[in-house]
Amino acid sequence: MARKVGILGAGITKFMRRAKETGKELAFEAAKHALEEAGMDINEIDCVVISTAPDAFDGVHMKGDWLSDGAGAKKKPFMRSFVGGGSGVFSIIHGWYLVSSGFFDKCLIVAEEKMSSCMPHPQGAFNSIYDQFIERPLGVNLLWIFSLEMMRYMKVHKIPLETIALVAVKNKKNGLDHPCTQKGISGEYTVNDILNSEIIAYPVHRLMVSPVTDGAAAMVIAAEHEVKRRTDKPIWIEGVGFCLDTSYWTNRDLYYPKYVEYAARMAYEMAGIKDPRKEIHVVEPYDPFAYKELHHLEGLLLADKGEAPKLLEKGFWDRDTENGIPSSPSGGLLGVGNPIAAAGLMRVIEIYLQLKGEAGKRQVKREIKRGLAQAWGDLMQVGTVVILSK
Amino acid sequence: MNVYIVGMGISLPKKSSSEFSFREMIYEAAIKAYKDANIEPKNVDIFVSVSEDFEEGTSIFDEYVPDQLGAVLKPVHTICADALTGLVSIYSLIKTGHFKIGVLEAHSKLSNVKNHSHLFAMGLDPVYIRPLEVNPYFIAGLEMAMFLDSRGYDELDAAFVVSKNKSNALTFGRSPFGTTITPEEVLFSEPVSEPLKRLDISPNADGACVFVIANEEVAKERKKDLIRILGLGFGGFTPNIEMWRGDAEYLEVASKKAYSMAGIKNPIKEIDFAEIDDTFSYKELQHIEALSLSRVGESAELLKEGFYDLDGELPVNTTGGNMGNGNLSLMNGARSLYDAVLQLRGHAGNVQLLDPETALVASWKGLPSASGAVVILKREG
Amino acid sequence: MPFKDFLESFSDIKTQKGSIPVWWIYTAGLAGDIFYEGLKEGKIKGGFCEKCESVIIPPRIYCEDCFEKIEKFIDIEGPFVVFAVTDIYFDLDGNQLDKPQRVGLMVLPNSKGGIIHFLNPEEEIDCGDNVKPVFSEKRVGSIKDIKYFKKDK
Amino acid sequence: MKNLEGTPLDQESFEKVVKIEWKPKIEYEWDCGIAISKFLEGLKKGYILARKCNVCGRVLVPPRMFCELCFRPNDEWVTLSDEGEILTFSVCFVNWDATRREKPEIPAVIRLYGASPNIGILHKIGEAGDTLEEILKNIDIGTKVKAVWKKEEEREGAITDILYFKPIK
Repeated sequence: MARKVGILGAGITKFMRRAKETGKELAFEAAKHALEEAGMDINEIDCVVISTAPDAFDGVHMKGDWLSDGAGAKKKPFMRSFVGGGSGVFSIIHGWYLVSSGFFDKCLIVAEEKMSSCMPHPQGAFNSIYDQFIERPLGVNLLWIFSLEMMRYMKVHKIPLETIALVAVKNKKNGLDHPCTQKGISGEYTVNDILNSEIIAYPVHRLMVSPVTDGAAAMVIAAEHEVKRRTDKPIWIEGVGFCLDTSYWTNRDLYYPKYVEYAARMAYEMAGIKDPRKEIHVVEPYDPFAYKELHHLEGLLLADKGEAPKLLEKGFWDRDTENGIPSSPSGGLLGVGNPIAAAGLMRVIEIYLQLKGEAGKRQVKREIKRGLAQAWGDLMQVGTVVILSK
Repeated sequence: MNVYIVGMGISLPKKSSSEFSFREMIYEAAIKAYKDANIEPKNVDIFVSVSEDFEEGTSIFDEYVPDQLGAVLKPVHTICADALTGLVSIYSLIKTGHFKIGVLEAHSKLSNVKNHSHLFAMGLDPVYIRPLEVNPYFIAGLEMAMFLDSRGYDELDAAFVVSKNKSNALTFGRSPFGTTITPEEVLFSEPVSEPLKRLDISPNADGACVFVIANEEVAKERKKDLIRILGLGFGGFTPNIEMWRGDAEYLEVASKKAYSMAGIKNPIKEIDFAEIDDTFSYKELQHIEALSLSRVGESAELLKEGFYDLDGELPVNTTGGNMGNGNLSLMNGARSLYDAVLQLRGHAGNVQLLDPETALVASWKGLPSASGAVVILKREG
Repeated sequence: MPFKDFLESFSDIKTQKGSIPVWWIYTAGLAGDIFYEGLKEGKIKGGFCEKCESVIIPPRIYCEDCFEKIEKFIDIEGPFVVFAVTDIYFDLDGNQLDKPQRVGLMVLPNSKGGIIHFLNPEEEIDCGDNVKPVFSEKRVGSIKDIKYFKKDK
Repeated sequence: MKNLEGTPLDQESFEKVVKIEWKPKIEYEWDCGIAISKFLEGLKKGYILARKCNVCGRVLVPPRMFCELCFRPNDEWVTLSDEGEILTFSVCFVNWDATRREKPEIPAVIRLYGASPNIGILHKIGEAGDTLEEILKNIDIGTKVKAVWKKEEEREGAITDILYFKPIK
């Protein structure tokens, strides 16, 4: 029966527009870093979970297998789980069930993405996420789904563009303090700066979009007895949730991410949380596009439908809020970078560091006991949620 | 709390499945599985599908999983590995105690990929191996050479695998590639990558397979056909081909875990029959040895003595393996598992063994990987 | 057939053709860069793991057994030994070759890994033979800077 | 945390490092199956087909042979109007490879009359203007649109047999 699972260490590489390292090398650097933080040798690891988004980025078929030696998986059980953009946060859920079930005691989780290999532009890899029979022939591109969803969300709730721009302002500022932030993406921006950046797919402006990034992140998790033996400041995985909606995305009302709500409910139930607005103290929602953070905060039931933007205007989600819930204190994908799977795991690592009180300049002001990281993926379809606590 | 296979459905392997889309094919397998398990998908707590993007021609194939399984707005995820590795996920999820019923789906639409060499080439290391621009079947040829050489076997030894499995398939009747073929005929077939010949390669096929897995509480409501998952394991060696020396170490890793979970000390004695990956002829021998179902260097002799025949002491690939049923890619493990359950249930028709109780199923992810998984099943009730 | 209305569904439109319309430029990476810069100079580079004290070919920035960082890269002096050979009869597109290509795994005694490359088509080379690389005259930092391996007498 | 690893390359240093280029040649011919074959055949003949599930009553497009919610084989073919309303849209200024477009493109999710509420398909809007201002003046969520078809002899049984949808009064 369910065993308690805790975190022993985490590692990360710099986030870069283009890395010299191969994907395997990035995976190694992050994995080695996590093992060092956990004070462990690779021989102590029972299994390896690998997480990485479409093979079309790195340009390798069976990408999980290819990365495995760099992820420390030689002659070990390893598995790659895949839920598109939700993969990074899912990777810790994957590790959780392999350990919680009693199958293994200690698990190394490695998330990697090298998007820059993909030509003529990494965005091209997203063309093939659409239905091959009746969508791809239209000459689709990635921005379509996001801009269509953002438009629906804005129109239904009458949200001004300025408010959505505020997400980018907040996260890009928070990102300034993150040690692995990608060069040139974080900074002190104003709402006007965001809205004056070129429109790429109205209502999406360039500065509302997370960048193309290479990078990797890793984590070591273990069963309760191992965690208690190795650390006096344990951080536990309290709840996990994941949910996938229909692939017929044009058959859904895009204004609300029901899949995130279902995933969140599953995680809250597991963690015994009745009132998430009181019991979640810090949150890292997925923000590949600025509106997505608000959209997801509503799906996580941390704000009523259509209310997340209003709370944003009041500073409820700010890092130094005293009675709100700090959202994306790391800087998120907009402020740190978006190496898809690695970015998801970076968000989990941020909650881990915040709970340990080791987030440095990014440490939130209010007292925290519990935090949540969430990612999203596929065709506006997947929600993955993990709740960590002291 | 034990875990059981309580239902299964298959869209039968065939060379082409052009009348159905992948969704329709999977739907067929799914409704059969739900009927077999006597459940509705709304009662299922978790779903796992196995796929690889480049094989589907779709990035993030996970997107296209839920509908045909009845899994809309349910916890679903993809594992990029062979079906048996996906089974480990379901098993673990149920073992956490948070879920009661899980569904595993695997399928193959290999017929939709028009040039498999280029697909496999994409799996090669882009820095050191792929730029040689050699047809990727050379890896199977090279590995076969290493394996035969290290054991002192010859090509004819491997050809016996083809002969046995195609014959089993013919006896079984359902398998699309069953035929009578002598080991010598395999040897005289067209060379692909010496020592690998055309007939050493299992033919590509399409199909879909769905399993319903449940915890003890749910399973015990079934009076008959209780198939318990006794042990599982999965493992990898290294993707760097320069490091390979002809052993299937991934299955050594996987079986070590599975045997220890199942409490099996002497597999040759304790396993009644096995369904083992034979995507290439030599793979069956290589895998038998990695699984300790023979001593190293003795599998070929045992094979020729009939030890692994239908009427032998440890029948291997009773319904014809991949040689007889086709190479279904990530579904290979699922097809093997399906046939193993048929045997345990006593539903294997012409190839039915006498009252088998314990089965081993072992899969390999396929070219150019070095990873695989093992499952041990036991009939109860 | 699990569906209704199958019989009335006649259509000539059976398939949709397509591809994944991108290509890739891979960096050789930290270790790959050292290896390929070495090839340009007519040398084969390996890594050296201080922990297991092994030479690793081709070089990587980590030892996949010890999972330790490799910071020492060395020139490999032959001779290589052929560990395994295959003759491949088809090209990458699946077309039959006029003459099969001979590909081998070349290893260095007491080291980890090896090099996969072509063998000199003009020679009878087999497992256990000592071989050495023949470099192309014009070298650009590619695996094809080695033409093939030939017998080292 | 310790000093983070990683070697960022700018354009200049990227030029200098060793690189390997690979153009993939994997080609696919995906089986359309029953539902999509019939749908594409319909487009060739100038009509848009949906499937109806008689249990939940939903009329579904793109058509599938099963109802994913009731999880049963669904029941009948229904021909939809080629007019409908915009559920959501966007004005896109970049191509799939991130290059800039001269004239924007307008992707939209459109609910065709006859399909159930919120059951839309992805397509494009045309004849709605050339600039963002014009387009935002001409269309909105809820705007009524009509399919503009390719000439019959040019149709090939593809989603592109409809060129685009145009706003109508």
